[in-house]
Amino acid sequence: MLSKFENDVVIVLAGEAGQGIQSIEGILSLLLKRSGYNYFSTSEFMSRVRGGVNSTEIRISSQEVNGFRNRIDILIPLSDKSVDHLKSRLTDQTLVIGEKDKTTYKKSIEVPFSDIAKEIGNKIFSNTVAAGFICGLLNVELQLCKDFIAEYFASKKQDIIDKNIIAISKGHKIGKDLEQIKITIDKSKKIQKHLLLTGAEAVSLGALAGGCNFVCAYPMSPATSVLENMASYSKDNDIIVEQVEDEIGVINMTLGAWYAGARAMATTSGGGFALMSEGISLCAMIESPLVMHIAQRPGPATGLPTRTEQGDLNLVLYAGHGDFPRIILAPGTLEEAFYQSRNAFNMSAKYQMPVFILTDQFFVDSKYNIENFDLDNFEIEESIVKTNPDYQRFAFTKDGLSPRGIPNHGKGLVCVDSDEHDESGHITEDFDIRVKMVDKRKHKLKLVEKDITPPKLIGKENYKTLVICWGSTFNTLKEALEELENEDISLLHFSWIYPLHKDTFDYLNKADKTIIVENNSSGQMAQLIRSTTGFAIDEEILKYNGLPFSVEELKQKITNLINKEKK
Amino acid sequence: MLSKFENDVVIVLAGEAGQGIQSIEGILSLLLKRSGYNYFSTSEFMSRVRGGVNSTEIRISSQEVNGFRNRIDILIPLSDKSVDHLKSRLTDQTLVIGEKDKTTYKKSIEVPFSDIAKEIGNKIFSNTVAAGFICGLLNVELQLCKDFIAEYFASKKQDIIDKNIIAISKGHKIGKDLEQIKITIDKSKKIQKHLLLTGAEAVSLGALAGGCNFVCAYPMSPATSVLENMASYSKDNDIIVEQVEDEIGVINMTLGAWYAGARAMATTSGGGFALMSEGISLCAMIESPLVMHIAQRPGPATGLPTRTEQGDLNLVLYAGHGDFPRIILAPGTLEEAFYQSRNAFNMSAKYQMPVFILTDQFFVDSKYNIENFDLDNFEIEESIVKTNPDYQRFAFTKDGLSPRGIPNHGKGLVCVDSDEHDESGHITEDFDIRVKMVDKRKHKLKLVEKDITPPKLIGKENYKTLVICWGSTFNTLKEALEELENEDISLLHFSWIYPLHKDTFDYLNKADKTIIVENNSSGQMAQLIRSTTGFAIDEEILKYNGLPFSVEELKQKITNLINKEKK
Amino acid sequence: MNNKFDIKNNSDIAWCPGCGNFLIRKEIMSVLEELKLSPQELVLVSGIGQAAKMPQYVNSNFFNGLHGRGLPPATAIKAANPQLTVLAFGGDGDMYGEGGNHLLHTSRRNPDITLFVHDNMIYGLTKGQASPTTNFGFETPVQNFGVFERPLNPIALAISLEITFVARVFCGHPEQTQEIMKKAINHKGFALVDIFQPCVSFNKINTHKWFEENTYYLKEDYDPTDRDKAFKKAYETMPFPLGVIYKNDGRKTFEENLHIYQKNDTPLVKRSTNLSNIKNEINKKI
Amino acid sequence: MNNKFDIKNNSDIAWCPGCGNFLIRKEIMSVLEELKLSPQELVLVSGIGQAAKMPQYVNSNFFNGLHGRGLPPATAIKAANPQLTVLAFGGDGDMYGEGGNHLLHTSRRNPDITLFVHDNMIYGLTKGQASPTTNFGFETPVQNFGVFERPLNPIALAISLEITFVARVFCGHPEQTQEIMKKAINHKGFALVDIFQPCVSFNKINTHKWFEENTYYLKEDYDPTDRDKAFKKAYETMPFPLGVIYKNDGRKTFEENLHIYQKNDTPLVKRSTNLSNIKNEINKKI
Ligand SMILES: Cc1ncc(C[n+]2csc(CCOP(=O)(O)OP(=O)(O)O)c2C)c(N)n1
Ligand SMILES: Cc1ncc(C[n+]2csc(CCOP(=O)(O)OP(=O)(O)O)c2C)c(N)n1
Ligand code: SF4
Ligand code: SF4
Ligand SMILES: [Mg+2]
Ligand SMILES: [Mg+2]
Repeated sequence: MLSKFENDVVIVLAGEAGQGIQSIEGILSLLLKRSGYNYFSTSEFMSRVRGGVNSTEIRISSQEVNGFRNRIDILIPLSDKSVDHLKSRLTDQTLVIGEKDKTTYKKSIEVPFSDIAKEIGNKIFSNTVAAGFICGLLNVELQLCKDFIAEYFASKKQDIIDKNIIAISKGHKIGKDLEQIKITIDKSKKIQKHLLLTGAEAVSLGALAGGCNFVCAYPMSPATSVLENMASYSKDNDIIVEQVEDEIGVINMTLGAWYAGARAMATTSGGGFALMSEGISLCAMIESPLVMHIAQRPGPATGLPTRTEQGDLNLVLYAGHGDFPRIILAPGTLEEAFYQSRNAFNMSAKYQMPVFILTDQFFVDSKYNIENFDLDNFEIEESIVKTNPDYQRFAFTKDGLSPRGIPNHGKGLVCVDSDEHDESGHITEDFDIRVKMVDKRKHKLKLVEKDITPPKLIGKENYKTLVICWGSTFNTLKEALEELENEDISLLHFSWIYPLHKDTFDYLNKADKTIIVENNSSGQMAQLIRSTTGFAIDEEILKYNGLPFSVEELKQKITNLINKEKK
Repeated sequence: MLSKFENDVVIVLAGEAGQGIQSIEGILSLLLKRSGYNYFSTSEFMSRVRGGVNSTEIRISSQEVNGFRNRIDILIPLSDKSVDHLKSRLTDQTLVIGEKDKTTYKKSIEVPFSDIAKEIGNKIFSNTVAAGFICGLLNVELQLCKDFIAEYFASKKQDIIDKNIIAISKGHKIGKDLEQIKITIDKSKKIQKHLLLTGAEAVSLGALAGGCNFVCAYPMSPATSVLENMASYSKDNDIIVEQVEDEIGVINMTLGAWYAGARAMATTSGGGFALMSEGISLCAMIESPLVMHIAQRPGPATGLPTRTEQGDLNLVLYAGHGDFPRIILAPGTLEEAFYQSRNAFNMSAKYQMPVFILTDQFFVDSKYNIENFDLDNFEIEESIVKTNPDYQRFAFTKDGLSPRGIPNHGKGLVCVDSDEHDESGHITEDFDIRVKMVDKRKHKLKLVEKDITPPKLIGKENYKTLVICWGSTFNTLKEALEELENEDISLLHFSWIYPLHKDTFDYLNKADKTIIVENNSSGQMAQLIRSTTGFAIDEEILKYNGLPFSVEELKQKITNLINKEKK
Repeated sequence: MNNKFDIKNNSDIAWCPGCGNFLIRKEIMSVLEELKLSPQELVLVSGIGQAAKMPQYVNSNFFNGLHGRGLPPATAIKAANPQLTVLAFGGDGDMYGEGGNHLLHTSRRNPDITLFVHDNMIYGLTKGQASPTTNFGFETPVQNFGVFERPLNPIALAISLEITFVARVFCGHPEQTQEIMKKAINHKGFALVDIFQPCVSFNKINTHKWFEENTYYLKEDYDPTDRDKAFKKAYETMPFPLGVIYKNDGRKTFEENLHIYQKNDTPLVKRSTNLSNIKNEINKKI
Repeated sequence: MNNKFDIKNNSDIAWCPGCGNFLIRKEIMSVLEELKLSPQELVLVSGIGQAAKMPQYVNSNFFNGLHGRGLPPATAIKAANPQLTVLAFGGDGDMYGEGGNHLLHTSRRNPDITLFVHDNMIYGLTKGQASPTTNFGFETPVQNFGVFERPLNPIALAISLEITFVARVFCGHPEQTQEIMKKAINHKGFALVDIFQPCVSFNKINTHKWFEENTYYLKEDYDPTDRDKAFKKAYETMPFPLGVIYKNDGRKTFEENLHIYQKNDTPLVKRSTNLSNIKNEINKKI
């Protein structure tokens, strides 16, 4: 029987940690993108280094659709437990392809990856065989594959390179010759020039482009990849990257770096960020800039350390003692991640307040192709002033912002203090100055208002139902709504979370029905909207088992809610 | 000219840190209360050990009025800068009494405390002279004074005791003989049997009565006094009191103590609590009980470390990553502080979630007389079960609570884990168990609902204007409203902050106008009310200069708001 | 293995095949059995990391807390109930990095607990960043120019803090390791055992072979109570000395010092509150 | 005093009359003047406490951060701009208690900064609780049965960490103290000066007189580069040795080790971003 896949195919690789799913995906992603396919991948994995079952979804499609699909078209199981692990996602159409003992599913095709590899000389080539096989299925030019493999393994010995080329070729042939499968997906030359990025890379490159030159962090999944990316950029760029002893050291070092004149960023996850709460409060008091990337994972406590959730919004909104302003961004796309991270530095330097970039495991570990970035019309703003002898770091000014000096740049002195202070930065207990300083800090939030990115409306302006989401759920939800083809439903996505855009209430109030989609258990964004606007969103679609929403699931849940209404 | 004070007199002692204001107040408070006066005192001080200007207000009144008064009737300045420091509180009626060089205010009476002391033998007796003077003014029986001094200085040498007795007697005589002042205030025998407590003592005694037997803390103003009180109780009670290396150690030790079967409490202020955020999240995950006292002071960061504010509600509401339940209490009176702290232990043990007792500097450092506590009808609930061999710490049960065992009490094993876990407490990545565990934790908040103390309504049920407050502002606001004598205004005080009582919306919605009074700059309670009920409170009276509200100021501000409406 | 500390589903252990942690687990289970402890009276406490998963895989009570935060709960548990045997487990990142401050101050308290640090000179669970004990020059995706911070010397540190029992073992030597584990648990006071442990996935330098080749045992006549000599030993590297390097008996433990146990050794958790004492305390305020 | 580091309103200083901190302030100002530093190129960094108020009272740049958290910003400031002279000040609670972990790891980095710990063996600002260095038996309102935790020995700790310059002084001896402060600031690498400082308000045991009577100076011929001897000295008490106890020259500093300063010593904060490098980095993703 022939399995046909048109315009969109979902291939899932599954196997134990350490079996090489990541390397197959690494090869495939570049090969498929470079041959002109729209590529999307996302991974889910267990909190272990070896064993267990992990899986990576790869979507190749004619359109740029970057949502997470529950449906699996082709499953390539590398371990025994793979099929069982994914059974809820297998359909009657699903094809399981792989080694004999792993292909006991009803629709299976045996391809002896390991045996072929062993023939070439070593079992380890089986991953390259598998990659070749998928390339063959998708009709990727063989020469492209071979050239790529030579490049990919360039640092290895010639023998290894040669054998990998054989491996990819053998896999390719099997895939190409396989008659049971026919995949028809458009390619485009345009895509070949695209960037292929993960969420973590988009955040990191954005930071780089924003002038980030000092990175502090303590390793923590899923935020470590941003640390590692920044470290890799430090080879060719002037960046100090320091792994600190703990997260408290991280935040305090980051603030020291900004004080001296660097543009510093920290990256962490919820638990690490919780430890920084006191430091965030210091940031506010000394009116320091600060850019902080927080990749969420399911809590509380250690929770599910390698999985995804949007459960730390409240923490990021309110971390730190006392009242003070902050900015919270939550990109929905790679483009947003890049531009927001880039702009975060200017913005933080200008308003002298923390800017948080809130992502999650699903976002940082997802990868797809996008157009190259526009680097024109952007400048790293020189926000530092040369100081005069009478310089006062916390001067009261007309525009409400105190010009920021740094040590030894001018004739003045730069004094900052965690106690309440006077304009010069020295401790004060003067009640009137206290009030003026609180007001000054608070007022900056007003100044920010004009910079707020409005929420993005997808769909018609005169919607009946408005579905609301924030951060990483955007692509999946957008695709779900597109597939529902219901003209009455529009989507409102917030990539700028706090302070909330002034039009928020109007958007919500216009709808007959509002539904919020959040990857957490309490609807934290809905609470923020309510506490700010008073608007109570009608329905919540919440998910908190550690996995991202899928297109299918959202279609279903939204349909149910719409139908419920009709009854 | 004769100065008359009827039913209420406000005496303020002011001087440098270290000059002995506290010891004068210490003597006076007991003497006045024991002689049957209603006593209230509150202190404001600078963040320094010596020097500066601090002041203590002492109110003696016929009624139990425990609000902070701005007005000063009699000022006793111990240092040169005292009068200037308090000038905004001096009126035409104010009498300044003290040594020559300090009594240059228009209405002044010279009393040479130091000279008298020197005559007795040493300047240090001047504080006792001053105390005696005030007792004389108030007609406290001389013998009572003498006996008390003998008791108070009992641990000193006889010579010192004798000289202090001379000092109090001399001061007493001057006060008694002073013809320019006439104070008429009712005394009552009932008051003699009252307790005289500070807020910190009420919290501490409550904890003791609740069965607290393990206290961890790192010193931090204004929370240290609770630590010191608990340490003092440990002489005669079975309590382990440990000062820990940092606040992170504090929270983790506290959780360890509960795990082993102790009833543990920690005490801190906002900055220290911020450091505990990650630990709070652990508390939630392992479903540990936890009682935490947080005495607020103005932030952000070090802020004004010895002053008062209600600025940490948001932090306490949202500290910790991930979603989980908690209980937040904020006593308005000493009685509430005692009973809430006492009940916190049973409640926390029962629901296995953190209970926060939120006070502030004003509250913990204020002192007044109250009736003795009712210790009947209360039991320390034995919430610990003896375990069976198949015991599971996180068992799913009908009532939603997993019986809590402790190590080596029964045949079972008690396993707790900061990762998501199965019923037995072992790591799991099972998606369904994850969801059930989140739901189980969340559900406990529902169970709590029946225990919530409703907000307290003072005034008529059919109010037009409702003034809302929480925590420490109660007494002052109550007094202000009583003095306004406006039948249309009622007061609603929340001592149970979270979860909010279900009637909250109805209370608010009934009013034509709502006014919230908060000792912070952003109206954090108003935000909580809005995010929970959707109700937007009309007006906010906020104060954030580091000082508590005074009765006069609240009367004024509320009157302004009422009049504004009328226009 | 037929050991009462073994767990039912011991095939489900999340460590990598070949990981040194398996050896440590086997060793500790043998020792526990040998010491005739019961799972009920034993509490294993840990933070987060590969090492810190140990309690999950031993049949006993456990408190598997936060990264770096094993020692404070361990101290409290022992104080609240001194009848329990309390063992803490952690990684080099866990105990010497994130949790460094607790190590300093636990040493001052000297609770009668034993700390086992699985020192694999790497962050295992987070996939191979440098830890405080990672060797100079070691390259990782974060330390991409090689580690240049001086590695922490946990033995010297521990001696300087006068931790009352300081030992180092290599988990590849079960017999000697078990011997020292036993001594450590039997030691009255705070004991630190730094366990050289190969991480086969992320540490390709400090391998089983490397540890084998770069360690030796202290001689029988070595006197661990001599602090000066112990310091000298602490700085010996390549080969590193194994054995009990420092020992300081006779210091009172935290629990012994606590006021509540001065005259009465009933564990705190078995005492009940005395209402009349409470009333007295309240009535002092009249 | 006519010193350019003096502040205008130097009568407003919030320490208690007679506090040792006044001496330290005078001493450090003299040294700064003598070293011909300018206030502009100097950054004083501190945490919170009485000691940590020092920067407020010296005419210079300062970063007066959070309790216990002086060292991380100090390290970052020096790294971002090595042309600055960075001095950190803190109390015994601040640096050895709350901030203990940063001390451990700053020592591993060895930044070219100097840390002055005002060791008054008490929590001054919070009114007299025990600090990590409070003597055994000392009673306070919290330690009401007397301190029973072993006091931290900061000198032994520092040597064990191989902090490259470890000294102890008594602020009551201005001449010697200034001499050592100067050496510490001039030392390339991380330097710790533990300053015995009387707290006249809360420490009635370790008074000026007590320090006077219980200290002595290391002899001229004492060799601070000998670690073994230094350890011995570190454990001497009653009298405590004063002077440079341990010294370890020649180790590279944190800044020197940073990749960005390998070929170019322009401070990071004076460099501008290279757009074409950034583009290259982005285009690697095509
Ligand atoms: C507060 C916090 N920060 C970071 C992490 C992430 N994390 C988990 S384990 C670990 C380090 C593991 O290294 P180690 O302690 O040496 O243990 P190993 O896995 O090597 O046994 C880190 C950084 C965390 N769980 N919590
Ligand atoms: C996170 C935090 N915890 C506690 C405090 C309260 N606090 C301020 S200073 C201090 C200790 C002071 O002792 P030390 O560091 O020895 O300095 P000293 O005042 O003795 O010079 C403490 C505990 C704080 N400011 N921040
Ligand atoms: S990563 Fe290393 S330490 Fe962790 S289980 Fe694998 S081999 Fe062991
Ligand atoms: S409390 Fe002690 S350390 Fe603080 S200023 Fe006073 S004397 Fe100095
Ligand atoms: Mg490790
Ligand atoms: Mg001190």
